[in-house]
Amino acid sequence: MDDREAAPHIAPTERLARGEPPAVGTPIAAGVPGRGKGHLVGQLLLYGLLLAIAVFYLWPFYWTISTSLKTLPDSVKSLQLVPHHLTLKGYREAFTTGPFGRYFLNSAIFAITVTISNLFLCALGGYAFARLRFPLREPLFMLVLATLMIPDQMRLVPVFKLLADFPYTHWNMIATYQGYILIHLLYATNLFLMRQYFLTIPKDYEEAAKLDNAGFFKTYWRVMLPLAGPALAAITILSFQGTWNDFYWQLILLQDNSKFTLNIGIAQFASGGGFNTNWPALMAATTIAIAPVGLIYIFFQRYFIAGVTTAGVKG
Amino acid sequence: MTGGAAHPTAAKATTITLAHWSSSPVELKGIRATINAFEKANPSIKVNEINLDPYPEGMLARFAARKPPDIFYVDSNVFPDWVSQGVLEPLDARMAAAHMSKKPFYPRLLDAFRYKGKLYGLPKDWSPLAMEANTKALAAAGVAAPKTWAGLTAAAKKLKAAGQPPVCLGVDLARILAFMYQNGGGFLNATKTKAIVNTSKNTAAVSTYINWIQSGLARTPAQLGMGWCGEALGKEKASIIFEGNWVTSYMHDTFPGVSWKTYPLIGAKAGNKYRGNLGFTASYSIAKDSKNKAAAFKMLQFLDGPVGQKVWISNVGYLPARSDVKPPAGRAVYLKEAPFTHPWQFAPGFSKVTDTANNELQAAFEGKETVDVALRNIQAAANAALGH
Amino acid sequence: MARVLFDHVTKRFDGTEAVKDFTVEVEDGEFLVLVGPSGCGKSTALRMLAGLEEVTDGRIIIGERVVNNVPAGARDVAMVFQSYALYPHMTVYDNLAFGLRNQHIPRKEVDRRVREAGEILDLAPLLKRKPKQLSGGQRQRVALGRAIVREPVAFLMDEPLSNLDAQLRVATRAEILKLQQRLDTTTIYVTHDQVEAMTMGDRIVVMNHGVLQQAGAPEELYTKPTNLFVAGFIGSPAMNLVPAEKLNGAGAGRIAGFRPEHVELGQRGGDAVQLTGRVEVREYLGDEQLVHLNVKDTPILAKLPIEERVSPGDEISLSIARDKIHLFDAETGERV
Amino acid sequence: MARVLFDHVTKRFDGTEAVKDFTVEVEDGEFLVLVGPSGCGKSTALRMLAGLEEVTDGRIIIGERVVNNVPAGARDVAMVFQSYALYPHMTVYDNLAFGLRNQHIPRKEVDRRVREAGEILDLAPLLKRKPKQLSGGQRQRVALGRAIVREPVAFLMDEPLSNLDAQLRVATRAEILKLQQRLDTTTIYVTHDQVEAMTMGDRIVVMNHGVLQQAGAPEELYTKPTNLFVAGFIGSPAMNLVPAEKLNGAGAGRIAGFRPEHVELGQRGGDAVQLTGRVEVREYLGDEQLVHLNVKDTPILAKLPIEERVSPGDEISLSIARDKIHLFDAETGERV
Amino acid sequence: MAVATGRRRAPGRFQSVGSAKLREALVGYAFVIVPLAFFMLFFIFPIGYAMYISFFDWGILGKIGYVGTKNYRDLWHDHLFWTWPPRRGTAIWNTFYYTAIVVPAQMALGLALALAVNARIRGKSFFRAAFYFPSLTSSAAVTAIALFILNSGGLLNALLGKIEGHPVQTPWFAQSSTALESIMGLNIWTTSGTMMLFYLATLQSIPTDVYEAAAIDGTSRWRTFWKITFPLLKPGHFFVAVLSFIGCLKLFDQAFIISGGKGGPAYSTVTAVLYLYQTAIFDSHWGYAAAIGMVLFVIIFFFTLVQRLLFGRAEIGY
Ligand SMILES: Nc1ncnc2c1ncn2[C@@H]1O[C@H](COP(=O)(O)OP(=O)(O)OP(=O)(O)O)[C@@H](O)[C@H]1O
Ligand SMILES: Nc1ncnc2c1ncn2[C@@H]1O[C@H](COP(=O)(O)OP(=O)(O)OP(=O)(O)O)[C@@H](O)[C@H]1O
Ligand SMILES: [Mg+2]
Ligand SMILES: [Mg+2]
Repeated sequence: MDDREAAPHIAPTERLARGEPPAVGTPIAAGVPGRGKGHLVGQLLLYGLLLAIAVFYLWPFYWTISTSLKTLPDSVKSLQLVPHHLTLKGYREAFTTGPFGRYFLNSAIFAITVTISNLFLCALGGYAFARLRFPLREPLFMLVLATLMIPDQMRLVPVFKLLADFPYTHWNMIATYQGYILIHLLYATNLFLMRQYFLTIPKDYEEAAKLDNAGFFKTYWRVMLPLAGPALAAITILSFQGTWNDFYWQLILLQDNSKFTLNIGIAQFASGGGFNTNWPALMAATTIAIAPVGLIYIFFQRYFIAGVTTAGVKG
Repeated sequence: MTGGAAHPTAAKATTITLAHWSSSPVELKGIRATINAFEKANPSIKVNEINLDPYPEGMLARFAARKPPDIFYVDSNVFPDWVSQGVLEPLDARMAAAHMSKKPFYPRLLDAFRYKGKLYGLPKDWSPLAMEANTKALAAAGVAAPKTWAGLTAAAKKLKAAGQPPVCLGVDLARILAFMYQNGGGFLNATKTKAIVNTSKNTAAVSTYINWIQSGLARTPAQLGMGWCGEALGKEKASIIFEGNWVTSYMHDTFPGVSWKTYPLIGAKAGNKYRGNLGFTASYSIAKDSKNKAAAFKMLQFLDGPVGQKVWISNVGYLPARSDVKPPAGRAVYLKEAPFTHPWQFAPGFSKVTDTANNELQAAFEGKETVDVALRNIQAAANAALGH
Repeated sequence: MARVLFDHVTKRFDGTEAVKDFTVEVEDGEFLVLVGPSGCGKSTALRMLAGLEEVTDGRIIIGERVVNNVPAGARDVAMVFQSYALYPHMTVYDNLAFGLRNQHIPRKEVDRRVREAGEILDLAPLLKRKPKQLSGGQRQRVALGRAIVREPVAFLMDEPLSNLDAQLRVATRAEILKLQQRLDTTTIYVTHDQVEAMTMGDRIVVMNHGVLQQAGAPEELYTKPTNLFVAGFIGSPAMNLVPAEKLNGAGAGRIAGFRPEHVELGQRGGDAVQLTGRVEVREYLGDEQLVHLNVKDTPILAKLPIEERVSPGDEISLSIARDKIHLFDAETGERV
Repeated sequence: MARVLFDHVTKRFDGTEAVKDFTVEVEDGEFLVLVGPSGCGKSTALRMLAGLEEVTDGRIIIGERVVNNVPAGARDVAMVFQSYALYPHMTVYDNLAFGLRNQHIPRKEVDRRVREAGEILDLAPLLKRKPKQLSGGQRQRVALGRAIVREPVAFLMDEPLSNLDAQLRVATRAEILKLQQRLDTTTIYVTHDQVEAMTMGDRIVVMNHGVLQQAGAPEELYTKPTNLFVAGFIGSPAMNLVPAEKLNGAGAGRIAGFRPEHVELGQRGGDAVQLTGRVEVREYLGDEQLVHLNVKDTPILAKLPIEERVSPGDEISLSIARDKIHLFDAETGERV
Repeated sequence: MAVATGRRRAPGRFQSVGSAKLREALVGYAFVIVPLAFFMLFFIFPIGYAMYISFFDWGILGKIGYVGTKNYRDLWHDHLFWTWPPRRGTAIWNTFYYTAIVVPAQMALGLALALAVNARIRGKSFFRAAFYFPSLTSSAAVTAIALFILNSGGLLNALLGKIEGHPVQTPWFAQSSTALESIMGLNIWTTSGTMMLFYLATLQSIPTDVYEAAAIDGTSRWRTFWKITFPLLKPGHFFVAVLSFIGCLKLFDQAFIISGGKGGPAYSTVTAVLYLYQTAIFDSHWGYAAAIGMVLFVIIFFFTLVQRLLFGRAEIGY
């Protein structure tokens, strides 16, 4: 993807991230003369439809939580909406039979480390690519952008081999924390996002800092980084969510139970690895897997949507 | 980790790594107890135990990194792949040097770990299939445990008539192949150079098997909403299943309230000629890239010696690989299957062939193609993997 | 405080020459306005002086020092940006103090200077606020404050009023003038608005396409534009520029210029050019009116006293005093 | 072509009353300008007329029809938006034709009308282009074209010139006036720029905070503002408004207003008020000068002929003809 | 006036502009060196490395032998990978079948949701949040939920049973006629929220006054949608199509989880990527897997380009 293509999506991000109301662009429907009659009926119909869809979208999650609090026999009585015998047994079992406590910890370790490294490296790199002048800056940045065109699927074999048994390095990093973290030190989309954001910050600030006798580091640290707050928030969320929800690389690289994450644990459990269809326990594990990102979403929706929209490339 | 007794002589101790899987907490306890016993007997060797899951993938990564564990489990099914890639150490010379006899081992189990005339692993335990049935359900339907295919059909009909749970059958080569053997069929020829899947005997076996499900006399675990047939037996959703010895401890631990019993696996017809079974086994093997082969072999010797086997078996209740070690009580039915048992094993590069086979069998079961076509496709895939 | 000299300064960006051979001397304490249409190189000239752009050719001197190679922070000039460029995450106080702290000025001295600037600009009650809690005019004052606390040798201002609404702009204009009179610091002020330039500058430098067109006091530019460009650019509404022969039938190759306010209705004594034209549109300005005329198919604008009653369609006669008519060479555009 | 009537129209948005009890009649063929500061409700009034907002209270009549409940498309009015609101994905031709096609007008007739409008507005060579291939001025003409092809009973224009640069704005102003004179269609024109209002309108309606302040011809507003708001809003530079007692020592509770252009230097015969003040800042305007004075600590602005030489610091005496002084009640703001 | 020397000078941070420039360049390189090394090592280099591996028979312990283009030739004849004429059950055609259904469905649903949520109604931010919620959950988690709801004794069958009046026990994920289709449903449900967001972003970039102009031009709602909204959404269409398309071609997680990595039942969920995974991780046929990876790379690249051409330049200036 080149600059031009992703550019239109930067605007909403900024708007949203800065807490301004989104641009209008709403086809006029209500409050307009001549649309009065039948307009109430239409409105009600629309509401009904939207509510039905919302139920359809949210019901499975309610069902998950509700099942996680049921007893095993109740869980297979399909139409029991509210748990008749409220129990935390599902959670207990998730933490004992499947070591989901360990998995949770691993998920958190990966997500947090990757987030921190992304914040650090993408902010630095994004700033340099946006603002510092050095020879070959543009070609080097195009190179970074070009990596977005390289599908992870193609990289499976070479990256696995690189981490496992490349001739000179002998990293032996399959099934280690380092291996997974190493290949997620940065997401190109985050770097791109940071650069775009720094580009939108008027040059005036830096120039004012320059006239105020501030050096590069001071300008970066005291002036530019604070200005990039919304973008930092967006990549925090994106990196955390991306890593927390990753399945593909976790499956490939974490070939060891002690490094499993929630996702791999759930997949194993779900596809019969648990040798048992213990639904309450599985739904408990699932609830645990959804909860952190769900909570972040509920509390930081603005940044969340802004980040996702901007970095859409990652999908 | 589980070093157990700490010896003051640890200073000159060699540390070796043992990799294993454990499909249940019981198994994990068993392997740790066995390791403890070994360390007590050999104070100069310390064992670092790693529990790998997923097992084959985890091992492959370690082989690839050239830092494999010194000693580890090898499933009979992946053995051909591994040995053909040269990651396993041959054992014959060391066994000869240590005067370790192969005699006590069941020959069919040993064969499973031989490649080009050399032995690359010693079996640690094994299990054939058997028939497990809910005794109450049988009694309620007034049937005795069936011994033949026809018997099964009749029993299933009576179960159905009596409103009892059905038979549970998985559409899985690891079950159906046993029925193919019962009918005189098979998968590969004796030298493992050619596929013999596409035969009328196999067609008949598969058709019968699938027909049990299609006619509604049997159900698949998926249809029952179960993870596997053992679960169906435990939750009393199935009256008859065909599983291995692992059911015993599972039922004992998870569903102690269910009354059930193990019976010999049925045959195509009456008579030993019509019996056939699949044996699931795994070996202890040593890595070609191991730096501590001597110590690792010492451990292997212990694990597959009478003492090690006894500790292991007494802990997990599996069938010993040595005929000179007494199996746990109540496992006689399984032991008696030994003469009819073929190892669950093919040739190098066959993991995709087993996937193919399962997919083809499923297609035949769903009626998307005939059994003939399915078997022909499996035959082709197998021959392709064999390099034809 | 110091004099500033642009000595044959040229700035080339990749393809374009933004500033060409630009020479201007700014006296110590002078208020100089740089004016010209958008893209003419005003900002570039100012930014070279600030040290934000490199000089391609020529020298820039501040005081006695050639500053071509002196980094921005060490030139001891302060700049007020069009966008103000206040640090949005810092309080007003910190905005003012940031530059001083970077120079490792003692804390007490910083505090004194910030409070003093706050006093001068009426910012005292706002010191704890963040920029987004301020109105446009207040932000503008903070930007000025950030410049004055530095006690620089020169103020550089790049269209500092263009983000204010019309009313506030007029008020702030006067305030900046008063401030500069009080501090007596050399000031270079960039604008593209000729009215602003005319009302503010001690001296005005008109630029076009990177080239200095004319430098002088406002009156000089108004009464004696040296070329067509300055003639058309200075004054509002703009000077009428017509081929000279339309006026007196002679003077081919000349352009005659006269300001709308110098067109009079009716015949006139003295040395004057007489014209007749048809009224096309009349715009009412309160005390005056702007009349769009068609004279021999040439549009001419006249600013007439409100008392003269004219309406669209009227044929009227006009006169222009000859000494109010400027003549320019049609080719070179130079005054003749 | 039709007359338009706002009959006690009120518009409430959630909390605010954007337009309050607004009554205005627009004659058939009249060019009415709605003017007022930002946020005063001009656009809202216009949009109610267009059918883009519902009327909260009162009636709007176009021709003989109460249109409160008539949808926008059926009111037969055309609107020119500030942003032009051209359909970006359609060619100029399709932009013009779109509204006609919606009315199922025969293809030939559509073509004829589009070409005619293209002719009038000089758009003929641009018909195949898309909006983004046009300059600002051309887009503006397309927006006008889209209005005139519809042959509506009224044109509604909401700050149609504010996206053009200063020069183009003046030119287009005249063009719109000519077009309206030619088509003679009732036009309601919204602007916040009082100069634009004064120069264009047959009649001007001044609004503030949603309330009509004064409606009348430009001269009327200039010479007889009915209240303080209109007095301060109309005219540039704005009228001096000072407590009356500062002028003659009497008249408490009154505000006196006089325009800068009516302040004269020196003593003056006739009925006049005499003042003295100190010159603070002098702004040069070419043919005139704006002098900021301090009279008894009250800032006063005077527009003086350029010939009078004054400089900051001078104490000068001034006079204002009494008949140029407007008096307003300090409480109500009404003219007295 | 000897100002320059007379005044106290704050020590200049740099001696001259020249050294400041050099310093800026050095700082710049310092800031980007780690990211660049990272991208070189884990993105650019792997292309060449994968290509190299694909020309070898490559096993657990590394190179076994150079085989030239054999891996590619084998792939051409691999009936599990693809067949001609197209047949369900092969990795490629499963993937394309999935794509052909899911892309249009996601686009249509995403657009419909965006339009609904963009209407002037109260509580639209709640609806937006609700519709997006499934998109932010991990694929493993939603697949687990789907396995639960769609298992033969699950909620869906129970509801269907209520409707049809007799017990329904369809094993949705365990029969080849519905397994992939169930994944389609699952993913249309999960990702439509994302598509909605992108459509919404584009919708909101259409200025309101264009709609107002259309209203004054007397345009019906239907015509407004087809003549104004739909064409003006072009950048959104393009973006969503590419996103959805590439996402579909990469289908893996759900197929892996419901089939335990086997691609069953009856090949119905063998996707291109799953096949690649099996070949590499299960079979240790790294050379062959690398060849599959290269082919996928080319396919994904090719379709991205085609789409770019098909949709033309996706810009609309306002
Ligand atoms: N960084 C740059 N790279 C290339 N060209 C530039 C750069 N900065 C300015 N220019 C060009 O130099 C010329 C002068 O620009 P400058 O910003 O000085 O104009 P200006 O007079 O300040 O105009 P305005 O009134 O619009 O601010 C313009 O043609 C501009 O395009
Ligand atoms: N849709 C709306 N919802 C709520 N308040 C509104 C809405 N539209 C306008 N207003 C309010 O109504 C008042 C009048 O707005 P309007 O747009 O008519 O002002 P205006 O005179 O056109 O100003 P401007 O010159 O800035 O365009 C303002 O206070 C504005 O905030
Ligand atoms: Mg500029
Ligand atoms: Mg408005």
